Amino acid sequence: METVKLTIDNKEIEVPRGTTILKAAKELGIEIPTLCYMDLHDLNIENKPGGCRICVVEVQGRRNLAPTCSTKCEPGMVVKTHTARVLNARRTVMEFILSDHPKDCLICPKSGTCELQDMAHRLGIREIPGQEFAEMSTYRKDTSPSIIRDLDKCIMCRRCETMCNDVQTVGALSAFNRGFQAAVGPAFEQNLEYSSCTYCGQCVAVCPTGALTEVNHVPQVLKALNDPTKTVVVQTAPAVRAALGEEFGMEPGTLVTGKMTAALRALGFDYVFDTDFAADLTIMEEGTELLDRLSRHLKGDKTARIPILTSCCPGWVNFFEYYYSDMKDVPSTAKSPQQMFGAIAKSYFAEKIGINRKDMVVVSIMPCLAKKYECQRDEFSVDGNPDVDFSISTRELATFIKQANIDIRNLHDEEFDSPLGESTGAGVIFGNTGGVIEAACRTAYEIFTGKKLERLEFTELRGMEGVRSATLDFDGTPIKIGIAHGLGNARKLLDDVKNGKSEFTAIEVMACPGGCIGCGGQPLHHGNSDIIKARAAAIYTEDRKKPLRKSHENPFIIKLYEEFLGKPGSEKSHHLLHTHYFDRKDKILVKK
Amino acid sequence: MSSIKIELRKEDVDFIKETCSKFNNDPQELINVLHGCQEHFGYLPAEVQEVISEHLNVPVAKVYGVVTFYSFFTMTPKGKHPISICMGTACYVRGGEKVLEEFKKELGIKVGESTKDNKFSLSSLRCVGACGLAPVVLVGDKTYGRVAPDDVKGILKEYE
Amino acid sequence: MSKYSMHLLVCGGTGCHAAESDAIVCNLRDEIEARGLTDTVQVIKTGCFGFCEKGPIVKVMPDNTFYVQVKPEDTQTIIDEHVIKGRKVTRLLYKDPSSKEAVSDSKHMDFYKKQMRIALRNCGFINPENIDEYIARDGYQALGKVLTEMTPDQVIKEIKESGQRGRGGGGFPTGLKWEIARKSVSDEKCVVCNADEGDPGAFMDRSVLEGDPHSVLEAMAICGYCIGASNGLIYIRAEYPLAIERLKIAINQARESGLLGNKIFGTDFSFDITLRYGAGAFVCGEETALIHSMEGLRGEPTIKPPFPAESGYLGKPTNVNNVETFASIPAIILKGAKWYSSIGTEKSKGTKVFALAGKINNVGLIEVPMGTTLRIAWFQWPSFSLNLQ
Amino acid sequence: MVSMAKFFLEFTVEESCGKCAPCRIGNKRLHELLGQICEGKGKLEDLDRLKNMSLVIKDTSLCGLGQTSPNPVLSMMENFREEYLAHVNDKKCPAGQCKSLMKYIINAENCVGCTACARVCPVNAITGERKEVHLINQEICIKCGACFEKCKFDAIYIS
Repeated sequence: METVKLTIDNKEIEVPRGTTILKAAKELGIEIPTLCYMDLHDLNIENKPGGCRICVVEVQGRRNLAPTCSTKCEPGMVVKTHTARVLNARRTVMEFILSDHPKDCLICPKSGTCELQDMAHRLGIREIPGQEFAEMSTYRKDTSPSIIRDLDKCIMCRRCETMCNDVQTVGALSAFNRGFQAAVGPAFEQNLEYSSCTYCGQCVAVCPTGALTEVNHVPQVLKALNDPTKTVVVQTAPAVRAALGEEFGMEPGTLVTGKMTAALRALGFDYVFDTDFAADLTIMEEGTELLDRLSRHLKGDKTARIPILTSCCPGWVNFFEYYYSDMKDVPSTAKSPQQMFGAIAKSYFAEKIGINRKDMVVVSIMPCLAKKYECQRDEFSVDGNPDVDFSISTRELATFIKQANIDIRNLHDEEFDSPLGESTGAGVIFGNTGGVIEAACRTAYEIFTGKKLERLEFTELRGMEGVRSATLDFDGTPIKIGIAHGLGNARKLLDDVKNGKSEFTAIEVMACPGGCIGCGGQPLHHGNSDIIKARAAAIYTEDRKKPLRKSHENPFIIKLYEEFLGKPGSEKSHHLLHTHYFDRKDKILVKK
Repeated sequence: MSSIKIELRKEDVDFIKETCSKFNNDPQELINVLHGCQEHFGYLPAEVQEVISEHLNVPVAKVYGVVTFYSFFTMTPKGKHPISICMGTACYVRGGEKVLEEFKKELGIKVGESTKDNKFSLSSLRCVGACGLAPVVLVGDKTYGRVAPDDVKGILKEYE
Repeated sequence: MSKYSMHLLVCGGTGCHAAESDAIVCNLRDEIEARGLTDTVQVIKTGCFGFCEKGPIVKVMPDNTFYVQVKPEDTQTIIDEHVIKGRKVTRLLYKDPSSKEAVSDSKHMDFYKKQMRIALRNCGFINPENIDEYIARDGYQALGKVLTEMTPDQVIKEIKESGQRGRGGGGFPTGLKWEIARKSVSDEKCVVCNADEGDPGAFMDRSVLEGDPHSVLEAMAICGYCIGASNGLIYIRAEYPLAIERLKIAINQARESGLLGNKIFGTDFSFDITLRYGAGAFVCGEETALIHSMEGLRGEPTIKPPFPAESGYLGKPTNVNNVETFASIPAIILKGAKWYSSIGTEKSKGTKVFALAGKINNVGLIEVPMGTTLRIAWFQWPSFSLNLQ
Repeated sequence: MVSMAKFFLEFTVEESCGKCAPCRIGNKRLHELLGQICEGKGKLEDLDRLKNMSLVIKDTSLCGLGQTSPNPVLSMMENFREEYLAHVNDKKCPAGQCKSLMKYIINAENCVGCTACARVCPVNAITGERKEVHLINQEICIKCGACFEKCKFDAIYIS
């Protein structure tokens, strides 16, 4: 490889040609501050509009300061990263940025995790001269079911725009206006609700300031917990236990399942259940649907469309309802685990404990912001009473625990309640990309072939590649599996399906890079993909620790079918556990 | 946000479609398509941008981003005779506001709007540097000085 | 221009155009026809004369009579007195501001005397809507010479030796720019002419495009030959309808004459030009922003490097030059690098066109050698003395 | 010259694309600070700030627009520093361009009391009996200059 030699702060270094000064400096242990820059290495995405101008340094022989995020090393370059000129420029530019930023840090939802706040601290900003007559750019605040946009706090780093367009290809956000009034938002500065937004929350996950935050449902949950007439049931998604610990200073990848359960009980939830139970249920329904479609397809039934698409990710559902509404019959009709849980809790379980569904409040703890929107969909309620009342994110739960003075680090591990807290390893891996289809295959194999599955871990389905595929041998029948995480990758597979070029039997899609563990409601990873990998590893560890690892072996699932649902795909199952899809473009146009 | 809601007729949609296909539905020709549509409609309402977005396969947010970037493009329709009333200090104290009120009453529109037949649009502007003539009204390129509310009808009549 | 014994040149630049120069052209033609002079006298609508302050302007050739502030109703007098009787119409002549005397020959006007017109060499002398007139003044000869007698490297060497620097504001040496674009390896390259003139009060580019569009087309083709591009784009402001119109006419005429299109001059070189419109964003004068705008995006600049010469329009190597830069190229090729580099100063060779506007006596356009100070341009020329109100 | 610099910046502020912070916000702040100085609200230390802001905008902007936009401020501050000082120290505009800092005053020697100025004043700031010297009330005057243009006797001057 061709290399170049240069000097940074009097230290010599040799780096491959094409390396940026920022990365070369990092190798020397020189941490140059950045604000708009974002490196998502595993996604092959580098957001470097060169807009914030915080990372500038002095390069000998150049007239102007150079932004290190986008200036490549050249042979013989002499770089100085902290001269008076550089530090003054950084501070002055930071003062500019702050002069057009609200100073309500104390009450900002991003306070404490705000990169702008950190940078102001790091650069030692103590005053913002001229503020008394400085005009601020102001915009309308917009609250959607999942995301709040407060563009007064937008610093034009363009990270959200990159995520929404380049990674997710959702195209809901774009820079608009120019000059001082420029900001990033949906078309016509409309509400997000009336755009193609899928609420995947990736924009929120990368926003360095309080411009994009999630809708906070903790107050409503607190109110329900303090209402003696209500029985409050909580479910926790698999990805939460692999990330919650980070909010309390634990290493990424620390599993806190037991501590989380204990904390939820301490918060006052009447029943602490597990969404993993509903994940097992999803496998039963979705797996049955897959096998039914597959066998009909193999028999030559033209109405049986192959491939089948998973439908447990609400961001993904929103995406195909908007962009592929002509293919509404391709995805599985199975509801997501969150909604299956709600439907079962408010029917089967409510009956079991003898209360009316109206007196039960179901709360979900989710890594995901789209879940907030999903639980508010009209079709997931009975007479106006939603199956899931509130969905709060991993981050919100962490704040809630802190508010309640619960010292989660020193809690003793506790178990989930029964029966909706019992799950298999198949339910756990739902949190990772490839996990849903792996769980489905564990069950489908045994049902389809009638044989016992010897090797449980389909490692060929795992990994962080954006699009993956594998052919599984179902005792002579090849089953071709496609996996995509990140909506941009999903689009590639979907276009093939649309054009009749797809050869897959089943496709799993998760809207967020990495799957649920990388969702928009998780502790902020600030683009560090090692954190996502650590979470993924934790999930697989939890799977291995489980005594039962196939959904159809979950005794409580078996019991649920015996006592209540009949069999997978029964009429009652269909009524409670399956759904239908809409043309979201139409819906938005009508509402607008 | 788009303040106006319009309903596109079929021929309008067809026109946009044709314009897009004239440029091979190539997203790179977005600016040329926008030029063509603005020439035809006089402005670029949200609804037109939505149709363009669909045919060029560019997210509508991006279309809007481009429209708001270039000063040549506008989302508010201008009347055939745009009326601007100076609201600089001099004109204001000399009754500019009363003149503006009279125009609003006569035309039945607010500032920033156009009449239904698109003949007149109304806007207010900062000092035009003709304080000696205050209050000042501009209709197209023509300047009217020392306008009294009673003169409004007469001015409008000139453009009947 | 052989057939006619007399030519009436009427300025058709935007300034004079707005002041009824079209009506003057019509009237003149009517009068000439009525008097049966159509075979001997020709009326030509030209590009900007640069003397916008006193427009509309009618110039009578060959005797260089310069009539200013002509009104449509003056045409009869011009025909009857000047064309038929050979008597100059004194009241329409330009009057020297210091001596207050009428100047009958434009060569003696201070305004032109102190100029050196290279980029503007044809402006005001030819009908920009007629390719033959451009050809008659050595037009497309440079392209012919380049395609048949020179290698791309020789041309680039010539441009480099001329010392010409980009006239758009950056001042990057033109030859070097071409060389970088030539060295970039790609199956497709692109030549872009930056005609997004946006500085308030500047109208140099507009005048060239309106007065001599072919000079730009010819230079772009030469550039295409040098860097290995077959695709040319002119990014022009939508606010310049007249320049757009004339460019369209010029491109069509050049295509019809085989000077654009496939196998130009029977060589293997093919080159064509299309227009892209700006939409009112000053920043699009910056080349990376301009390229994004041509790609249908917001015209936001990106960091250089990579330079457009490495990765530009659609990621292909792209050479961007300004109108004025291109307009001088054919003259450099024909007259040679030595001639060009003898003009101007040590570091800045050649000439520069300036638009003069604001609180001065004469609004207009001048082309002077580099290094001519603004003070000279303003104060030493009586016609450009500052008029501090 | 201060108002000239402000005028140039107005153009940059309008034409900035908004991509990079120094050009998007810095030029706006520069423009605002010049506005303060034009209105006589500037302080001596503002000149240092003006210079620092200009230099940083030049030094850090992404493209040529921002890299050159503060040039008028810098060169005018260098060549016409006394004008800037006059603005912040004496609250005076030697060029008579800053409306807030200028005054229209009636020269009693030339005023014949024709009342033309009083009649043309849009805000009725001029008082005086016919054939007597008139007076401009500086509190009310909006500096529109109508009286100045109307007066046939050169009785109104700008200070």
